[in-house]
Order: sequence, then structure tokens, then C-alpha cells
Amino acid sequence: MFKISTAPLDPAALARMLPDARAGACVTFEGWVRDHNDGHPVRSLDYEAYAPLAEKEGARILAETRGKFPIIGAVCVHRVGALALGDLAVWVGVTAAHRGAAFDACRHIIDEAKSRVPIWKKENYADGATAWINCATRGEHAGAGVPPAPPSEA
Amino acid sequence: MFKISTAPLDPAALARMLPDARAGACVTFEGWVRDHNDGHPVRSLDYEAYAPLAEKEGARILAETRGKFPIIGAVCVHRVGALALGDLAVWVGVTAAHRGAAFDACRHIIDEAKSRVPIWKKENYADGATAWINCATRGEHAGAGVPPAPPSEA
Amino acid sequence: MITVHLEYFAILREQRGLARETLATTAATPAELYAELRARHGFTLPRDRVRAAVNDEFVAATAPLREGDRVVFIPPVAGG
Amino acid sequence: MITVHLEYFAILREQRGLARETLATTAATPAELYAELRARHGFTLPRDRVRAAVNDEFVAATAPLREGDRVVFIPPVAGG
Repeated sequence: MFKISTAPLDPAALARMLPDARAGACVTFEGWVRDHNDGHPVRSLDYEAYAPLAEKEGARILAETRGKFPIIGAVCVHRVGALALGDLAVWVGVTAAHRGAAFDACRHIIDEAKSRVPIWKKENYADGATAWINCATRGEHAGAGVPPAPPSEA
Repeated sequence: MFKISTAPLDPAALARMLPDARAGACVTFEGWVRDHNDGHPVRSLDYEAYAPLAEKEGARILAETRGKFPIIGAVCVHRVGALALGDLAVWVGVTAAHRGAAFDACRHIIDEAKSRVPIWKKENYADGATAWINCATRGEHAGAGVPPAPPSEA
Repeated sequence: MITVHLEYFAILREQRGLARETLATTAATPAELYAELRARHGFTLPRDRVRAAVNDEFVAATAPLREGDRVVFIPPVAGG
Repeated sequence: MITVHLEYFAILREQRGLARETLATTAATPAELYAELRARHGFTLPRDRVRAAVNDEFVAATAPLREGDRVVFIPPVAGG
């Protein structure tokens, strides 16, 4: 299941979707709003998604992941809206009989989601500037005046 | 923090030890009691630890992991006692600014814990046989009559 | 001339100043349509950094546009 | 002769039939002590598959044993 959520994510509730008697390993990834990016103090983030296509592309990522790794369950939910420091932006949970597949698949899902799913992140900096991440063009910054941020890996 | 616990593990309570404003990624691993190992139906497990040395060795693993990967927080708790199918046997949680380090460190911790920390697992099979995992000797089984189980990766 | 329905996200929404619009265009493909919109609205992202979706599916920049299509141009993504 | 305190875990505890014992031995090292115990109690694990700990720290099989040491032989581990 891949979902875009406008409501805060509840990891405990999401984790309850995963138990399976065949599963010996569960790996989760949580992406949190952190207080800096590339050296700039961050005050908050805005996430925005093109939800219908994001959920289709996310479902394709989960299906591809099942084809690549022997996993049992896979769930990914991405929050959108205004997020504060420490808020949970994305949750990925994967179960498998063995831990190797669970780690590999969880990482594959978040890597692919970050590179393919139409979700965007605007950072609001402590100095009042903002920037849409990855949208800077040719050295000039696409936001309102902070130096260019490279593709961010949360 | 590395602990041996005789009480059931509470992932939500453990996860509350991890938040940090600098952290953008949190990766957790949970080892669950699964219903089979190497083709044998499993009914329950008994875990046993040499607790004082297990906690020392676990603390060394966490310190080594901090030296190898740029992480912020790392917690591992291992349950001992009689566990039923689906029960949580081990929980590892790691935070980092970036997800690569969090995934790598979480996996390193569980790999090292499984190979170095004095904790043992006895599988109780559906047919009443039992086996101490990894303790078979020269083709004969160390338990009570099931075929040898190879080193198990949960 | 065809009529297309545009939806804007993220930096394109901010630079356009609105989230959706319907317009008549002679553009035959998403590539042509983006060039037209970029010239009109001053989008900073060059065409090769923007993907196109039509009716909620990714399409090639050279796919044909049809009457009534819902078109979205997708800036570089940054989930997580 | 020295007196050592043994604690048994897992398969060694089951094969010994008890969790701890104190005994007098002429063994000068963990390796010698394990050989003695294995002969006496029929432990199935050969010495090269068992690690030794003295006073809650791993030690070499050839480390000296001293009066009053707490000795644990560690079967192959299997956490997780």
C-alpha cells in the first residue's frame, strides 16, 4: 500500500498492518523534518504531492520491489502539508522471512520514492528565505535568495 | 543503549528514545518469531542470554558502529525468555542526518549482535522436537531429533 | 486549437500564481505546451528538467495532446 | 588445584543438567577446563566451537585461570 496522507502519520497504527506469521524481520524507515539542510537552519517544511499520480507511481514501486526481493509486506505513506521540526514526513515498513531482503527492499522503496514519486518539498529557513528542493536552475536559486541546495538526501 | 530484557519489548516506547532535531532519518529493525525455520514448522522459541557479557558486548558494537557511520542515536534491546509466534525478539533503532548511514548502521548492529553477543535461541518445533540454533555438531543434531538447522538469519 | 486543463504544483504553482487553469492552445505536445507556458509565465525550470503527465499518467514530452486532456508538468521531485 | 565458579547457558546448561556449579580443578586454562568438563559431562560441542569468558569478559582459550574465577563457556550464538 502506498498512500499520500494529509493527516499526521501514526507509526504504531501503520506497523499494525504488517504482522504475518511467516515474517521474521521487519525494517522501517522514517523520514523526519530535521533542523538543517546543507548547512542552512531549517524552520519548517511544506510538502506537496500530485496525489493521483503519486499513489499510482508509488504502487508501481512497491510492485517492482516485490519482484526484486523476497518480501512479505510493504507499506509506504507520505505526509503532505505544513510540517514542523521533528515531524514524520514519510514512513516505510517492510516485512520478510529474512532480514537481508527486508533491509534491501525498504531502502529500495525510499530511494525510488524520492527519485520518482511526484512529491515536492519547500524548506522554510530560519532567515525567512524558502527553497523548493531540487528546483534550483543553473546556479541561480529557485527560491527566494538562499544559496542553491543540492539534491537532499533525508 | 544495548539491553537484555526479560519483559516484552514495546517498540513505541523504545522509539521515543530516538528523536533528535538533527535527525532526518530513523531506521528500525525488528526480529519476530516466525512460524518456520529452514522448512521446519516452529511453535515457539526460548531465548537465553549471558546478560552481563551480552550487554558489554552489545555496548561495544554500538560504539564501533558510531565510529564507522555518521549516526546520531542507536538503541538495541533483545528479549529473553519464552516467546510465541509473532513476538518481538529484538529491536534496533538508529537515527542519522541522512538515510544511508541509518540503514547501514542498523544493519551492522543486528549483523554484529547476531554473530557476537552471547544470546542463544532454542526452537520448539510443531512435532515436539527442539534445537539450539547453531549448536549442531558434525552432522548430528544437537537437539532432540530434527535435521540440522543451518545458521539462521531472521 | 484544443482546450487543455492544467494543474500546477510546487514551484510552478508559485511562479504561475494559481493552482489550475483551462486554456486553448495550438501546442501539439507537452513539450510545445511547456515552451508556450514558460514564455508566458516566466517559469525558471528548463523543459528538460520537467516531466509531463496527461490524465494522471506520465507521458513522453512528444506525446500527442488531445482535446480535454488534463496536463501536469512535474518539477524535479523531492519526497522523503 | 584452584576453585572456579562455572555458569552454563543454553545447550551446555541442558547437557550439564544445571545452571551453575563450583568445582576444584587442575586445569590451568579455559581450554583445559573445557576438555575436562566435556569428558565428564558429555558435551557435544567440540572445543573449537566454544568461546570462553572469565569474570564477564571474553578471554583466549589459553588465558591463565586463577583461584575464584567465574568461568562461562559460550556455545555458538544465535540472537535475533
